[in-house]
Amino acid sequence: MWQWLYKLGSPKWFYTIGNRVLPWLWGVTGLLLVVGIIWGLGFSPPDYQMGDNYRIIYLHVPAAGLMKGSFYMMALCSAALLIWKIKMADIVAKAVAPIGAMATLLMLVSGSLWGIPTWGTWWIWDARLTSSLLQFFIFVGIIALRSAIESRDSAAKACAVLTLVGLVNIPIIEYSVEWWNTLHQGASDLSLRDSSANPPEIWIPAFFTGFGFIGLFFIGLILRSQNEILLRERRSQWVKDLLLTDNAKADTESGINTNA
Amino acid sequence: MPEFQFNSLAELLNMGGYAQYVWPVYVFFLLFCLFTVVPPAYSRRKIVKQIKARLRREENQ
Amino acid sequence: MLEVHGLYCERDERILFKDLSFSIAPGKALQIQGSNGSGKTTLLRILCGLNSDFSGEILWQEKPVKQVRSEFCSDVFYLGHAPAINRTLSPRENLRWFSASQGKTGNIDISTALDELGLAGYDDVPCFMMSAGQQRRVSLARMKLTSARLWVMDEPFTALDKRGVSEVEQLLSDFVNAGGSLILTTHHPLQIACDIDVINLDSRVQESAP
Amino acid sequence: MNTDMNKASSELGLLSVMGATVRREMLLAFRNPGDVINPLMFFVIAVTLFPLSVGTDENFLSAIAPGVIWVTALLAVMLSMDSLFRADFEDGNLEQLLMSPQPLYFLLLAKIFSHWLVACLPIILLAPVLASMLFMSPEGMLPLVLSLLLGTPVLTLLGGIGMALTVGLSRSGLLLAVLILPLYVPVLVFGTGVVQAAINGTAFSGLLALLAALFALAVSLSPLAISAALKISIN
Repeated sequence: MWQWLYKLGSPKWFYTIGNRVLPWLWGVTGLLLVVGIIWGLGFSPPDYQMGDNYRIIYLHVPAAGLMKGSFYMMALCSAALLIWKIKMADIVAKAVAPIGAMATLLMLVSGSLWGIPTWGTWWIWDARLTSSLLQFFIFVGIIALRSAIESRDSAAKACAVLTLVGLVNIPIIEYSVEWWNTLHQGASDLSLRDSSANPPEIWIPAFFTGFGFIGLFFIGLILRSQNEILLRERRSQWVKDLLLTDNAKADTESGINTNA
Repeated sequence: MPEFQFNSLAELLNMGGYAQYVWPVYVFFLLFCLFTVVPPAYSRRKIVKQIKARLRREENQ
Repeated sequence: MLEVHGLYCERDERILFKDLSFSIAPGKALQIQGSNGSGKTTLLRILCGLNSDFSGEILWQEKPVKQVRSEFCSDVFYLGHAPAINRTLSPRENLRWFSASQGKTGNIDISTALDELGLAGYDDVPCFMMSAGQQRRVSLARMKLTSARLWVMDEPFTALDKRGVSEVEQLLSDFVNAGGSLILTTHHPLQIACDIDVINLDSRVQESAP
Repeated sequence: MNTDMNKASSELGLLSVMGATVRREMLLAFRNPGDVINPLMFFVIAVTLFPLSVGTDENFLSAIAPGVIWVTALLAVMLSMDSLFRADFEDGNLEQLLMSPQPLYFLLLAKIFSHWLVACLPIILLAPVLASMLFMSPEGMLPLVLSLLLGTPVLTLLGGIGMALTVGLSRSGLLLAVLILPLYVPVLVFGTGVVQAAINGTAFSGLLALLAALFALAVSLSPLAISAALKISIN
């Protein structure tokens, strides 16, 4: 197994594997998302309390999962870069940051839009929303640091250090926000999770959209990483061969250009 | 297979009175999908063009 | 004392040096020559461990530098481009921290060191009132305070007048002949009385990154 | 030279170098008093802005007093971070610090402790005066000082990480805020919690313990991040 993982460390291999996986990923993700959304919007029974407004959770919960998952993946890549000096880890971390930030934004938007009918205002200082807002600021901080440092290698290592510092601080932030929330407002009874009184099958669409989100995440990750690989390896022979063969045939729809 | 919850398209659009909260979220989700896919595809085309231009310059030097 | 094997360093798509190997023994001097931007300073910083963007092996007393970092640092004296002098402090205050890190806490050493660098009486004058040449002498005064056996110097003669250059050259040759080893870069023609090996970074590598 | 003499001298060496570092920083602070006065003045001016803007109604001001004091103290500490590494980076002393044989971990602790003495201690001493200006009730005074005493070192250590990451950049004042402020949230939450609890008469020792825990975590972990970040910025 290690041999396969080791190979992923080489940009050329990552690029070719990416190209091979992408068509499948497109198909599966599209299918999952379409089924999940249609089922969630049209077919699952309305919530006994909130009526159809609860259909927002089919996007809210996967977005929250993606927010967490993308940060842990960035932390993993940062550790790999600092400890084992894997150049590929920085390429992936750089690709994940914007997607994670946008997922957090989606989580915040869906959370506050869900809140309008239930809480009466579009923003309340609910514990989960507030810690997600802080997580969004941390994402923005990492992206800002990467764009502020010119030299690419020190930017990579600096962002890796900041990500790991963020990783240590996030549980502390969540704990302090949780404690602070109980102090000021008491646990909000209508939190997003306790729709337990509903029949279990309302969770089936969330299953589909959840994996659809993960598929979408990896599509974005592979595309962005491939761009970064092309930029960094533009002088290497395999990129020249790859692009010369492209001249020979019409450039296929971007993103699925068949490899050499 | 669970049956369809809404009897007409208008009812679906109205989303039980919560239309102005549910649909914007799904629109934002569409933006999220476009954001994950479109910018990299666009910059891919720009990068490929750049590299090819440089290759051509080096070839006829 | 210090051995370097297969050193490779690339900066902004340009190879500075490739499989560079050399070693420096006690009583030897090594001058790094090269045009501006040929990576002289980068090479010195790599040797001192300040720069880690390289591949290759650096051994100190036959052991990799990373494992023997504190012995290596206590035996190396690095003088960079910047004089490492705080302008609001006086020479004595500037050198006191450095002499403490070398295990010497006495004040007398600092004043004798300053006298030998021609800064007698300037011990307590704030450095911003001194000329660039005098500030460089304060920085060079650390040569007298350090017990390091390997000196790595980046353009030690900048901003020094003719008399200053000859004084420092004399100090360097005394140090090398007394068994120390010296690595330096300079644009002045070097006249120190000991055998000097030369590495010219320009003649080594021309083509850009693979 | 036998090794145990070497070991003894290296222990002595570490303590003497830490002492020399602290003395040097104190001297530096004495020589350019801006590093002491500016954060303090910012703290005072920022606090006076609040009554001017929200009005001088006594109960309202005393209600928001802990939050106002803590937020302005936090911002003052963050703004004072600039004097930590920047001067040494520019004149080359930072390289000498990294090249010194003593472990960087303790040298950084000495440096940050002296920065805390210079920049944060005056703020802590002045906080009760400003709190009483905001009509904060007297039983909140001691907990305010205690929470600041435990909180500001954590702010300085976290700010040190941000400063080490951005020391190589030319104008990075605002970037430091974007990087570090989210990490300041737990200290702010527990710090104001202590004062609020004291004012409401409930027990606040548990929250002080939490602040102390944050302090212990910061003292032990952040020098590692700072030395890693410095080695990257020096590159």
